[in-house]
Amino acid sequence: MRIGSPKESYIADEALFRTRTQWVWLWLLLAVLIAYPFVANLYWLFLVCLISINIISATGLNILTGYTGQVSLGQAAFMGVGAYTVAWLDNNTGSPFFINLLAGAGMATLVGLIAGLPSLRVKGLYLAIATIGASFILQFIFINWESVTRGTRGINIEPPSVLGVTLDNPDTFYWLVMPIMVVMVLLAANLFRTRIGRAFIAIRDRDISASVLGINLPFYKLMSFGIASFYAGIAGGLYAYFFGAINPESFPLLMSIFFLAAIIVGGMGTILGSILGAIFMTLTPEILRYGVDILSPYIDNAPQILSPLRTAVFGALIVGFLLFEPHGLAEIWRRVRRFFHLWPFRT
Amino acid sequence: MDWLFFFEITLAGLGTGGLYALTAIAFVLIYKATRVINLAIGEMLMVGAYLFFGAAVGWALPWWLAIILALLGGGALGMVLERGVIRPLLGENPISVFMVTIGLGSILIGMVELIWTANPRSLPNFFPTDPIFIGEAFLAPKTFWSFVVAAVVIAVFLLLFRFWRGGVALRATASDQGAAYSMGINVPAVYSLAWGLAGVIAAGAGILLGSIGGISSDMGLFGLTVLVVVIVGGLDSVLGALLAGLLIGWMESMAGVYLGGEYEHLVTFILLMVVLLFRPWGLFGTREIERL
Amino acid sequence: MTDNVLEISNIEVVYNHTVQVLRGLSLTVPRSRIVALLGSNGAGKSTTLKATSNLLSLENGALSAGRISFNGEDTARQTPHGLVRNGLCHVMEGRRVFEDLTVEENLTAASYAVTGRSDGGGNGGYDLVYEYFPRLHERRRAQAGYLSGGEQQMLAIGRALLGRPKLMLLDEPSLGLSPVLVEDIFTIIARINREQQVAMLLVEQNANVALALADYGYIMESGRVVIDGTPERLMADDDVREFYLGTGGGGEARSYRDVKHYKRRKRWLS
Amino acid sequence: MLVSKLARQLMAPVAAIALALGGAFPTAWADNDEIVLGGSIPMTGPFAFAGLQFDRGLRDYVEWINRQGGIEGRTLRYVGEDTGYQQDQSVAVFRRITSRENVNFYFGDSTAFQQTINRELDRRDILMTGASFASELNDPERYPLQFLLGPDYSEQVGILLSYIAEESPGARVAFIHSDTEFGRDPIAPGRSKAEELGLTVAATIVTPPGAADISSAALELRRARPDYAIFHGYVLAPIPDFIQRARQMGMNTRFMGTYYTMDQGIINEMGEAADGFMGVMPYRYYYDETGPAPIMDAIRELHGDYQTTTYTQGWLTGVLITEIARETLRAGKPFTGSNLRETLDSLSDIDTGGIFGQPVNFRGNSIPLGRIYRADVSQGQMVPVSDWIELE
Amino acid sequence: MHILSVDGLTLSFGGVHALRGVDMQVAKGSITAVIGPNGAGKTSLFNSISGFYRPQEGRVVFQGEDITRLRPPHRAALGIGRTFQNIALFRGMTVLDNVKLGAHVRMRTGLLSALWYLGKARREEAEIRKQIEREVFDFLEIDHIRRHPVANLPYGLQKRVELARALAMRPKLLMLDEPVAGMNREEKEDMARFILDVKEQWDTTVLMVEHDMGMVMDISDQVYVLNFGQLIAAGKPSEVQANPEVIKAYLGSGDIHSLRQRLGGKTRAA
Repeated sequence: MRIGSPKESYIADEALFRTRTQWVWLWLLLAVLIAYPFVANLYWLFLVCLISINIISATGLNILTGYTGQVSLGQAAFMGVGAYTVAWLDNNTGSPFFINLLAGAGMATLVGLIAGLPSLRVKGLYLAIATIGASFILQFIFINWESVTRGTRGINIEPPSVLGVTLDNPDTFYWLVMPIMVVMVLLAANLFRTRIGRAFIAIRDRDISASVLGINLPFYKLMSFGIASFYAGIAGGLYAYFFGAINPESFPLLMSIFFLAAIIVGGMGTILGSILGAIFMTLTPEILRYGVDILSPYIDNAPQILSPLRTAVFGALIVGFLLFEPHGLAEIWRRVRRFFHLWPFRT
Repeated sequence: MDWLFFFEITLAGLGTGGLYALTAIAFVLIYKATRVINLAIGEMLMVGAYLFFGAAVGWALPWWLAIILALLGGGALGMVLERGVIRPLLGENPISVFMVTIGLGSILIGMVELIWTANPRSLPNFFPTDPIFIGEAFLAPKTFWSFVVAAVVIAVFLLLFRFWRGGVALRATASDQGAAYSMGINVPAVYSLAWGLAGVIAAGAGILLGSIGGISSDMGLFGLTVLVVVIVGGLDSVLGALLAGLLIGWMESMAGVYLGGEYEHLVTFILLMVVLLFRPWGLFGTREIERL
Repeated sequence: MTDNVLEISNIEVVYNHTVQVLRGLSLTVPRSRIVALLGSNGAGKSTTLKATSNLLSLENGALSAGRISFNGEDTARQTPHGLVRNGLCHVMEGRRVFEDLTVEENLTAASYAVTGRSDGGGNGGYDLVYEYFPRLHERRRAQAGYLSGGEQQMLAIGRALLGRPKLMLLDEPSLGLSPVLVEDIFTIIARINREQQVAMLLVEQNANVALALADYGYIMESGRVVIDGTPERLMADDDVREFYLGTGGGGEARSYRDVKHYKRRKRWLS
Repeated sequence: MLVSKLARQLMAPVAAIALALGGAFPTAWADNDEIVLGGSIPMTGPFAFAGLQFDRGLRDYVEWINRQGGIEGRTLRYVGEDTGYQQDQSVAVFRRITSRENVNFYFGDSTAFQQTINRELDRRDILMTGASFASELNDPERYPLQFLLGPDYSEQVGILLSYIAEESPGARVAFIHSDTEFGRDPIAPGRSKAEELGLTVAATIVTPPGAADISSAALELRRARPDYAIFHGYVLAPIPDFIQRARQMGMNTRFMGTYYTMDQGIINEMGEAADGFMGVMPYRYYYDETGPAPIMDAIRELHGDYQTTTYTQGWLTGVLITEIARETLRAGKPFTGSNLRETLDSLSDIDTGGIFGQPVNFRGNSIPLGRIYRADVSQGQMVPVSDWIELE
Repeated sequence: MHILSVDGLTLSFGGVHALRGVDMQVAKGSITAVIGPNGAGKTSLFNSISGFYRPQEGRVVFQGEDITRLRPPHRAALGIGRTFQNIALFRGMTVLDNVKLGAHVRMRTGLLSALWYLGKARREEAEIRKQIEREVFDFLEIDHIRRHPVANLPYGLQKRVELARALAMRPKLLMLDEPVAGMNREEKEDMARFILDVKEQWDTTVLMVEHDMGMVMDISDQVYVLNFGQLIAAGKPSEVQANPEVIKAYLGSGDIHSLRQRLGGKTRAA
């Protein structure tokens, strides 16, 4: 706890950022985000755009899994729903991209609510398994509803354009995806300052006592599913625009596991965790690539071990964090911050 | 309707169902003893198949010796996973343990690809190749023999559970951990035993499966269907695992032939959703009464 | 005879790192004797037994201070199943039979208690159990889940007996049983004690029947022993009634109604 | 006091950001005298068996051509990285290589990636080819900057069907394919082509991806009793299993495959069962020494042992790139994507140094040329059973 | 006047009767206690009132309205608040958020306004915060820990936070399940004081289950005694204490000497 920052009102005390240091940091971060496209090359812009999309989806999943305690392995499939809706609208109606994006998110929400129906009957692990089932069924639809999805051939999507500027490259797309990401994250952070967010956490911590305290479990569980799939839909729509083409293999079950891993590694039930987790998990393959490059003089066929290594490291991160740091990177971040705050005095 | 054809399809489906049932038993064993939903069961099966491949092809050992080594290796893997990863987490949130098993699956795939690469391989054939006819109906020898082996192994395990003292200890621990302790049963050893046995069964199922259709690092996907099998049968029911295994094997065959191959998994997962909505504890599972 | 099979000295137990249930409890059980541990609900009786048989960890509890020695050896260094194999059998509250197993399989499971012991157990143990509980013999093929409450209690005690224990911890054997059955069960318990020389630590709510059986009794409240003595002395003591029924007989305790708002006043002044 | 405290709070994250940006600055720009071939190569993952060979083939070719003096005096450079056969990784590799190098040609590893990246090619003026033979890509309108290294899958099936129609008119044909993008590709066109050629489609059998047990599919095949069965969408499994079961059931169906199943591996892995297995192959096998083939000779000189057809495919990539680059340079045109494409369209009767048995022409984005081979287990080789067949 | 009445409540789990035809009336503005030995059905009764269990027979009437078929959240919305036997705080939240959650049913913020956190949502949060600070934190003296995560608080404080959360509902009926279990004398005195103050200052009716007889007898206006799921006595504390049925339930019946002979216990000197 920081000392010496008296609050004038309860509103001030309930604010997201309460100290001046926090605000200084916020402005600094904003400045970096604005400056970034001017200094980074396209590859790094590409990565940042991808990270932003992943942050949106991970934030959604964290609301459902991290905050509400409903494990879902369907996040990628819901992204697929958003992406396909966007692609279909883009190819058939020519409606503006932000309408498509919202429609995609809306469709994903709808599908998410339906897929969340088992949460009214089952919970915990059974629910996680139900979402695997839902993923498979959606996958089947992506492949076989050819008139809409073009089946396994996939759909191409024209890049969005804003005020005559075509956002067809990471350096321009950045200006679309970054603000959306920031807004989505802020919305999520707001949610947990209100009764709805508290109800979610209560359901996660002790669902039965939550219901006895007046929380309508089915209603809030479904709402959480809906919000998570809304986020997935936005992320999926952006994904479709960003990559310009989607097919059923764009949203495999493994991608859902990726998002689950991201929030485990980042920290379940914290907004910061979704951000850190998405960044970390997106960059891990890149870091491994550099690692393998460094090792290549010493190992035969070094490039060949990269992909298996990636798979193994991916699993090891999930296992390692759950075993040794269940609160994820967010907790490590807090410890580091505390250390620097008190440095050179050790706690 | 071509009844002979229908009968042949049924036999073929039951053949696959035997493998589902066998793997499902490994799954149920782990669940009953440690209450862990082990999503890595498919990958344990894959590792077993690759161990067999490594011994039989890599080291060129006779197939029977390779099988023994692979089974032992599978058992050791189960025990190592239990001791190293699962036991520290027992008593934690079951969802964490569930997610850990997802991670374990990924690690196992990575390790197998590091050692054997991701290329699909075929296993040496050790089954008799004479065609089998039941009446007029044809049954592929591989399917037939793997079904026979699966059935024998299942029978042996059922007898062990029933009459072997260690089997009783296993069931006792599954039924009430605390009481098992107070009987002088070494409960942690029972956990190891359960995971070890499950590893052996999974490795055996992997060898059978691999000898039918070849092996690859993604054959762990088989585990997802097995997951559906145990949910439908009831997570803690051996009988349920057997019947649901056969049922789903049969259903997939039927769907594959009469609807098309793309429907095979669809029917499985639709069945899963229906069971979860209407009878989440499965056909033969125990319905748990929730208490405050 | 100063030979004690169990000595508990000054133990403290904490659950979930926060809830302290035992606060410096001490008691002893002499060899071959029956000791009753009485007290109201939530006083910490079951916790005492679990601490003794090393089962606290199952419920996220831990012994934070004190020492328990069974047969002269510190229990903290032994595993729960090791303790059982050394002759300490715990019959848990609510009987806890293995419901999916038959009666005989329940006994088979219990035979692990004699694993690695030189005097062995073998099938002779089963006969001994059936001798005390002929009813179990009649139903030995039945699934334990379908036994009546009394039969389940017999099975629970029978399982413990199979381990040829030196000390039996009995947690509320009368729970949920009709008075007639309670007397039956306690008669057998008395016989086992007499014939097998098994020491017993008996936790009971039913004070009368427990004290009728016991050689010595302890009464605990809020995690510590408040009175102990022979059954005759305890039955005569008014305090026993107070602890059970809250009949405000004692002089020193003031009524909860009369507690002052002193804390709040202090706060307003500051 | 306050300042120092603030400085302390700022320190760590600033360092972190600096570190992150450090890698962000462009590091190298390509020499103008170089022609750069980038590649997203599946060196690991399920397609690694082919990806590793592409990689070797490309490397060997680049070394070889540069020893010959390069292309019109310019050196060809190849930069390839592993993708693990994952679409997002393929895109990431593309982004990384193109942000570092001035890439002129690119090699892609999958249909999905080649579709996704199509838009980028346009902007970056890059001409692309790759491992995919998807019919989808054989559309110059949609994919103006891509070309295929042979007949697309529909054309491969078309070549097989033409052969069947020739050999046994009116025969019954079955399609067996995996339920994947790869597997589904030529089925619908194949069915209509079969009808066009007067063949009967006896069955179309789908196997789910990763299905190990094909018992019921095999029974379905037996019921259909086809004269020919064409597999598509598999590398190896479950083809041997199908063939074995068919033999056990006493069927005399002849089994056929497409490009990726037609490598030597099928003989090595299947053994006896492979005997008589037929399929379409656009490239010359390593051991096929009939007729003049200078490029194949170069390969044989470099490697004394058998080289896979996917290795040859790497060389073919190089040969075609060389051809296109050379003509573009000779015309004095800058290396823009559209110029390269123009050159490609203008080329005719391209000499591939014997990789194809005859000079080749592009129709749309593909080269619809191939030959039917049959596995001869006693020789341990694929032997030609037809002449080169070119589709119109 | 009765704020709550329970008529003929019967509840069973798979053949085991937890409650058999229990009748109870809670007078408005009273402190009513439910006591009974272990397994008597007290918590089952509580759970039936708050709606978690659905009884097979009988009715629950709250403020004249039959709520037997209402689901738990609706009962909470009507003004039934409660605490739990083994503290059911939300461990992932701070004290403040836990208490705010208690006010959930009194708040109206919808999803959209929550996401944007402008206007309505912000005002409502501030308003609730003000109420909680003034009414609850101050009253229970927990303002200094408002930003602490509940998981790390000592047991006594956790109990108090749980009470705070229930109070934030502004309940008309406050149900306390073992409010002082596991506490020492001082903590119990504090809690007793709070309970009495809640009744007096908040005009709230209190219904509690408690094992500490001293406290029950001191502060209750009315006591109900359950045994084997049945009501065996009801009345003022002094009446209940003297009731022979109650004494039998707690102490067991019969003369200890004849009991001892029937059990066949050893004859020995006291």
